Amino acid sequence: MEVLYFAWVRERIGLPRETVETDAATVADLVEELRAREDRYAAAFADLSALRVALDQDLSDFDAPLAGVREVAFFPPMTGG
Amino acid sequence: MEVLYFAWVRERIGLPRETVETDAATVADLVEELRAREDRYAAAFADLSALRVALDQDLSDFDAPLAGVREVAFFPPMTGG
Amino acid sequence: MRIAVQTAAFDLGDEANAFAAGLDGAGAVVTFTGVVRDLPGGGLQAMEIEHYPGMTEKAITEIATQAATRWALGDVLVIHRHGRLALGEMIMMVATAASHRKDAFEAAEYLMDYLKSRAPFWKREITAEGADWVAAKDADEDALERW
Amino acid sequence: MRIAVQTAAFDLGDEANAFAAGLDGAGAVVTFTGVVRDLPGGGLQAMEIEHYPGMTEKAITEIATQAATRWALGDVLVIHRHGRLALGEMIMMVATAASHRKDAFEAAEYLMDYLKSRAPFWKREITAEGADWVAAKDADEDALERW
Repeated sequence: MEVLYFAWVRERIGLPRETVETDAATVADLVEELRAREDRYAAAFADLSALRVALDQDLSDFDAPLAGVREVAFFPPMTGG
Repeated sequence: MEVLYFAWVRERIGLPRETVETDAATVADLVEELRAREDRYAAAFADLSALRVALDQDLSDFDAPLAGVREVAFFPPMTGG
Repeated sequence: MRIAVQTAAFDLGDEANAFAAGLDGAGAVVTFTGVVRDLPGGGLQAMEIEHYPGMTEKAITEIATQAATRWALGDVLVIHRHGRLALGEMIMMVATAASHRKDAFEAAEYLMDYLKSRAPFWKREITAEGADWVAAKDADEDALERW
Repeated sequence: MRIAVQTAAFDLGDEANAFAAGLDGAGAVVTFTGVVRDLPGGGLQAMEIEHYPGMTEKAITEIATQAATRWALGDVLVIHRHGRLALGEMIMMVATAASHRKDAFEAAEYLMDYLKSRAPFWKREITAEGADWVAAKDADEDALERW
């Protein structure tokens, strides 16, 4: 599964994207696995209310299932326009 | 006093403007005087709810006094923009 | 603030660029342009716009000044043509600039609502059958009540 | 409908004219342009905009399609830049065309409200002190509730 990071999430983790091997059933499960890896992940995912998630380039929720998903992206609330 | 007519008011009366000698106290009094002149005036002023009036180039009302006014204009509701 | 009442055509692109180039610190620019469109059933040959010289400029200046009082605007532009216009020609435009998009949008809508019903212009539609004065719409008068 | 996500600058005047020239029967054209403005206290050197290639185009297409479903629109244009922008540069623009001004205005405001909070762009302000990610405003999230 491809995992992408944008804006300060990317900066805190220090990577724009990575391939992750996981059996996580939901986004929240994946976040738990990532948090447990290293402090920089724990820091990036410290406050989920400050984060948004997209599954295969559609905005989604942290309790959404990951079955069939190829690309997960984490980022702060968007500031376009 | 200069009296101006626009759009279909001008067409019905057949004049864009004229100088009127009057002692009318209010716009409504002036309208009564004009109505009494000829059929074309009576036709133009048949329905005051379909007309607007400006005094010295400011929108006003039919019961407004004419004291000190130099220019009165009658026209239908505006359709700009 | 620039207000122009004219028979000549204007170039939307040139006007929009000149307006935006003159801004200092405004983050949001809104333009509205009105175009002569055909009648629902077709057949419009031209639109003729009569106006009240003198009062027109005065009324538009008052409307624009009112908008600049109600919203924090960097600048305001109003161009309105009169005379004979062909199908597809631009009738008028407004532009507003503000720090925030909400102010720029609301001020532009306010300008349009008041220009429709409070600036002394009268439109006439020319078809093969003749010329018809455009009737004011109740909806346009009602639109003023939101402000 | 045209959607462009690009680093290159665009010309507001050229885009507005091209948009208006392509219309058939629309009487009302609204444009919104966002410009890089200084910080309240000054000192902004540049604005950097990061985006999510692929999702950006998809999200904007969905937003524009939604607008075209809700309002009777003749056409829609969205241009949004990313990368590094200097003070005063144009960040993005939308244009809408409709038979009636209310539709054109509402659709443009809808596009802006959704582009602000639902298109994957992130702005960073560069000053002499460093770079700060722009925080999303509650007001921008709240703005979606009117639709």
